[in-house]
Amino acid sequence: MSNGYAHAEGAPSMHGHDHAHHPALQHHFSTMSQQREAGVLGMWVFLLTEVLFFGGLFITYTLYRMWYYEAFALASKSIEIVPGLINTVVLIGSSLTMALSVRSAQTNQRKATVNWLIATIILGSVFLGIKVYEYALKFEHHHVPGATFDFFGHAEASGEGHEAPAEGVTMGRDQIQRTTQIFFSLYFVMTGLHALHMIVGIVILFIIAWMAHKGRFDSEYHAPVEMTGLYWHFVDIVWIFLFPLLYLVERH
Amino acid sequence: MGGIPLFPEAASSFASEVDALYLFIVAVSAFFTVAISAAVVFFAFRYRRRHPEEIGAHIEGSLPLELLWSIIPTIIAMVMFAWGAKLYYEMRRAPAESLQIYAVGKQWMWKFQHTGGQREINELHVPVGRPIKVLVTSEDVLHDLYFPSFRTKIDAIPGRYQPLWFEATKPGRYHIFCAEYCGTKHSGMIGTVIVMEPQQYQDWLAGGGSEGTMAERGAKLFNDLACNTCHLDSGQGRGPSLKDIVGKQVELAGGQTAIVDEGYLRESILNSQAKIVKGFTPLMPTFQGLVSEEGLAALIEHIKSLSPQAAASAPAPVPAAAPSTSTPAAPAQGARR
Amino acid sequence: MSSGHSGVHVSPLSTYLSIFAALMVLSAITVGAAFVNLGAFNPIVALAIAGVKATLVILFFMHVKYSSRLTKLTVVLSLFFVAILFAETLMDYATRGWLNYTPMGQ
Amino acid sequence: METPVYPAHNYLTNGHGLKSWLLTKDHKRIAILYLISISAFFFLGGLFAVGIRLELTTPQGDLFQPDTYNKFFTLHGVIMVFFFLIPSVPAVLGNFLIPPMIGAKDLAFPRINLLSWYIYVVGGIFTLFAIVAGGVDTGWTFYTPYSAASSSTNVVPTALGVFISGFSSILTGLNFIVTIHRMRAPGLHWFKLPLFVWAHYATSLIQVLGTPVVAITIVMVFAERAFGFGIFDPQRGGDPVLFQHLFWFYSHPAVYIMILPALGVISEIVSTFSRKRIFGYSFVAFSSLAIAVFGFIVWAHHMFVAGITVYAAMVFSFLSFSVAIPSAVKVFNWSATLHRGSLSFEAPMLYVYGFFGLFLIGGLTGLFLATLGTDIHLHDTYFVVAHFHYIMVGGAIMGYLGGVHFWWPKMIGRMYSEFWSRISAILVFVGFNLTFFPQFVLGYMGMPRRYHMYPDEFQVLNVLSSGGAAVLGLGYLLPVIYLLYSLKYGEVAGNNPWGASGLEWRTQSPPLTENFLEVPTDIPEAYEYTPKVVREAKLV
Repeated sequence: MSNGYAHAEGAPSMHGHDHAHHPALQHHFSTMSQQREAGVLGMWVFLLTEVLFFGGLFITYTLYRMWYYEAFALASKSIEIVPGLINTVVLIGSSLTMALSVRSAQTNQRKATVNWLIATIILGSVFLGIKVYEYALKFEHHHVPGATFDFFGHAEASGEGHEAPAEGVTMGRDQIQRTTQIFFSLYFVMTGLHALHMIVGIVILFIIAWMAHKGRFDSEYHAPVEMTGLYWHFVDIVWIFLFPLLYLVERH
Repeated sequence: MGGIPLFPEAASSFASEVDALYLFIVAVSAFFTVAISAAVVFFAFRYRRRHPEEIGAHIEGSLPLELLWSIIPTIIAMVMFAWGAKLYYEMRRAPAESLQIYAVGKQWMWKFQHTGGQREINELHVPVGRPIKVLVTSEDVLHDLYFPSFRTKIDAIPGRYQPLWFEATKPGRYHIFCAEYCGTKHSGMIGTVIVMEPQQYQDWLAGGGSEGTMAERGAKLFNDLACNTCHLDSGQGRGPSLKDIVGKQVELAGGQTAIVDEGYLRESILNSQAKIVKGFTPLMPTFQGLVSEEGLAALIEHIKSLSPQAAASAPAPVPAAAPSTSTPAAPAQGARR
Repeated sequence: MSSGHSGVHVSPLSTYLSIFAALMVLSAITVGAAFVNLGAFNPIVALAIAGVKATLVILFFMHVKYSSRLTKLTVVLSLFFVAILFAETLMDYATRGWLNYTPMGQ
Repeated sequence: METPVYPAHNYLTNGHGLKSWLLTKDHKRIAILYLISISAFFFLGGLFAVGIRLELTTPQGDLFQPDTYNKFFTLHGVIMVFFFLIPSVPAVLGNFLIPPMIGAKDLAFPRINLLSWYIYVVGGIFTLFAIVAGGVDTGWTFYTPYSAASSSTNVVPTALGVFISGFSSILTGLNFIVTIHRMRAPGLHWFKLPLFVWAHYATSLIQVLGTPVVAITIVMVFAERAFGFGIFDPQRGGDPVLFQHLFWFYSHPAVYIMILPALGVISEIVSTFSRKRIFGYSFVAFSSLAIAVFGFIVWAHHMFVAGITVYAAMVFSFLSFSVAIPSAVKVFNWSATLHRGSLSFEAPMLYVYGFFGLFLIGGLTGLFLATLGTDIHLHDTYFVVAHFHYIMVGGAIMGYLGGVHFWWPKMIGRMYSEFWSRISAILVFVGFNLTFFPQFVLGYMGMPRRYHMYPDEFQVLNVLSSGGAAVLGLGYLLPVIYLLYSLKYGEVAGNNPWGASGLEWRTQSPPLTENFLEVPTDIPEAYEYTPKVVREAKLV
């Protein structure tokens, strides 16, 4: 959707309007500020939708975490913390570069805008790369829900035996087998949808960077950069919650 | 019965109460429908346009009127709520002396088991004038056990027991429906509940149950599945003694407590490690998939028979709508008790 | 929000950098706290920190601090409806088992 | 009375050929695209209803196979809910009328508006594919575990279709919210807005807040069915009741997506045909918002027998009554508006009168279902079927048809046959009551819904219902004929054939692409009827 919007905003006005108007002003708006405020509000309403979208996942997570706390703790422990932590740093870093890109656009620094956008794209790609690595590990360990799921498969093969129930764990093997699968189902749905949002975001960033490079934006008209920023920050916020919920259920 | 019947047979202790509440709401609805329709039709005649240039009176509104027609409906609604909630509470709390029956929904039939050992499919025999509690579950998808003449129903959810109770007041044959869509032959998943005079019911009971009571069958299963090798009455076995536990509160390994009822027993058999009694190691295998719903009910009846005084005097066991098959005690629950 | 030539608030560079630093520190604290046994407080601490981080991002990176009342309202509205979803769903699950056996002794 | 002239330049003549329609950004043309596509889905959904009613004339279930019947009611529900009712009033009438009503040239995001139509079409194609591939039999509610594990039909394409069309609904809502906030003509403040706009604002809120939750729920069912994830599967420790919570968090408010815009239409028509300001304007306006917000806190009244706790049931029952009050307030205010009005009874007003009767019965029968004691008996019986048809067909479609008749002259610039339109309004009203009133009785008698066969004693009422459905079908087909006929042969309507006071009537019919030559600046209070307004409408 942002994509469509970005196009709409970037298209030069097709109607012969007064020359006093900014070239990016669309015919059905009367001023640039009306156009900008409409765009920003639209983006916020879209984010409102996104919050509820992830809200449905978070309530599901909350319920099953209450029910199957031990399984969640065990499964969470099986996830490597380091890639998750690196990704947290990378993503927050990309939020910073995104914010700086918006700032550059506001202050009419074309070159800096483009550079910060490219930095954001790179950091976003690094995040996805690490995510791919993590997913690959999950496949290797048979931690992907479905027919091949086996929570203990990897540990036993490699003799690590991290499945040996720690003290206080009262669940047996079958029970763990069944309920960790719920954790991993949620893990994949949550991180998968988050990654999907990242991919969409990166595509939009490419388009925006291209437009910035072409000099479409100035201090008066940079709403597309601003709105992409809002979207990107939102994706960052989702990760800020996902990280402790998925990686840090019980580490002590 | 001439003409079109408007009510199903009222054959349970709360059928007439539900009908009374229904008629009350019908009366309220009819009053408002008639009053508003009459007003609207009257205005249509009284204020019809008489010449093309005529316009309506300029009226902004009236705060007193707005308050009036907000507050009065609110009061009426609260009466409905309170009446309905009270009735619902009664419908969801089975009396202690209820006769227990197990019902299993399955695509596409209802299977009933009496504690005396009688098993029926799509037919249910019950005595008149005695509260009957039905523990309902499902083997596959959602179903819903519905007795229109008793004005009650409940969803059958795989993996847990849902309670339903009624007291039939009139001998006769009444419909059993499945009221939750369950696939191809949903509309064929119907049956008959046969309400009998107590004497007839005794005769019927005497005729069936050749395999012994549920508790007896459960006892046999208890041996067949080798439950008895660990669950010794002495308490010296590898598993806790099951004597006199029903209705008791047990302390769990995690520090929480649980009340032993049908829901707990069901969970402990199917997912033995969900709630381990304190002091025992989780050695018991899970019986998920190894024991049928009927067998499970028989086992539970057997275990209940080991707690004779609980069966006699326990308050109404309206079982938990416990979270499904394998729920460790949710912190909130443990903390509250 | 004023209109006309770039009526938007431009935050100084230092704001962004200090917010970034704060986010990094908070991330470190989250991980650190996870390895300390705080009992029931572990998830509370983790979520509280995540909440603070999210708030920082919303207020400064997303400029909500300098935005119109309508934008602020939108943010609050989204949280309000998520709260409804959580509160009412959990109300059902939290009351499960309330009608169990009364323990024999009581 | 001078004869109006059909304007040579208007949005219909601005560009010819298929491409000018498929690539249009004009909200009015997009509204027409929606009108055509939702009408197609309406009659497709209606076809399935015909199958259902035919089957139910006999108790034995001897016309179709049970599986066929199950697919019929599922597809009837899926198509009518997601592809007709949810887009109906907003996407057609709202799309067409909100910009002129607020003095704007277009919606805030014209391209997104077009995009949302394409998304709708893609969602529709997935669903049509599911039909062609053999149908789907889960019921429109997609309850797990049946949908996730048991059904062997095309659940995935149908669910995807619903998921995709959800985004169309979200984008329409988003567009309306921004438009109403940011595109109003100078001087047009909130309390001068037509109640139609208020109703759409409330509807849009539900669309953007509720739809994403059902979207994520569908994603989880999809993951369960397609990849073997087990989130709602009781065999793997999941909870099917959680699915119902999430599903109804959207699908209960969705009922208000369907009815609220129709309530907005009613306000416009009542005011116009009584030439009078709506009684208690601000109460009617705020009641729309109240319905939208309260709609979100009552969802589990669909689940009173589904395994929620006694306590949760009581809270949800209590809250459910809160929706009844603003609905009642609206009905009382409309009735009061008629008092001392100058009433006339052209077709749109006849639809409104029909609406009054049906919406009253529909709303009041909701009380039986909010009340715990009676809902246990009535849940999932034909009583529920009758109740929501009274609201969603009686209320929403009467409002929709009333609105189409009311604004048809504005949209097309021509009048339809007054005689036939009145006949159709009466047929729909009579047919509707014949079809669905018997179902209340059937429901209390205990006939469960989604039954292919039924015990003999229910036959008389079912035959009555099927007979009524025939009349109702005729009532729905008739407008197609005379409205299509009017496209070419109808009398030229003129700017304001009803003498209405809204801004949209100040421009020509059909309007220019940009709606107004000059954006109006002298905006009066809403529903200001003076002799001058009527005279300027050139009705005299």
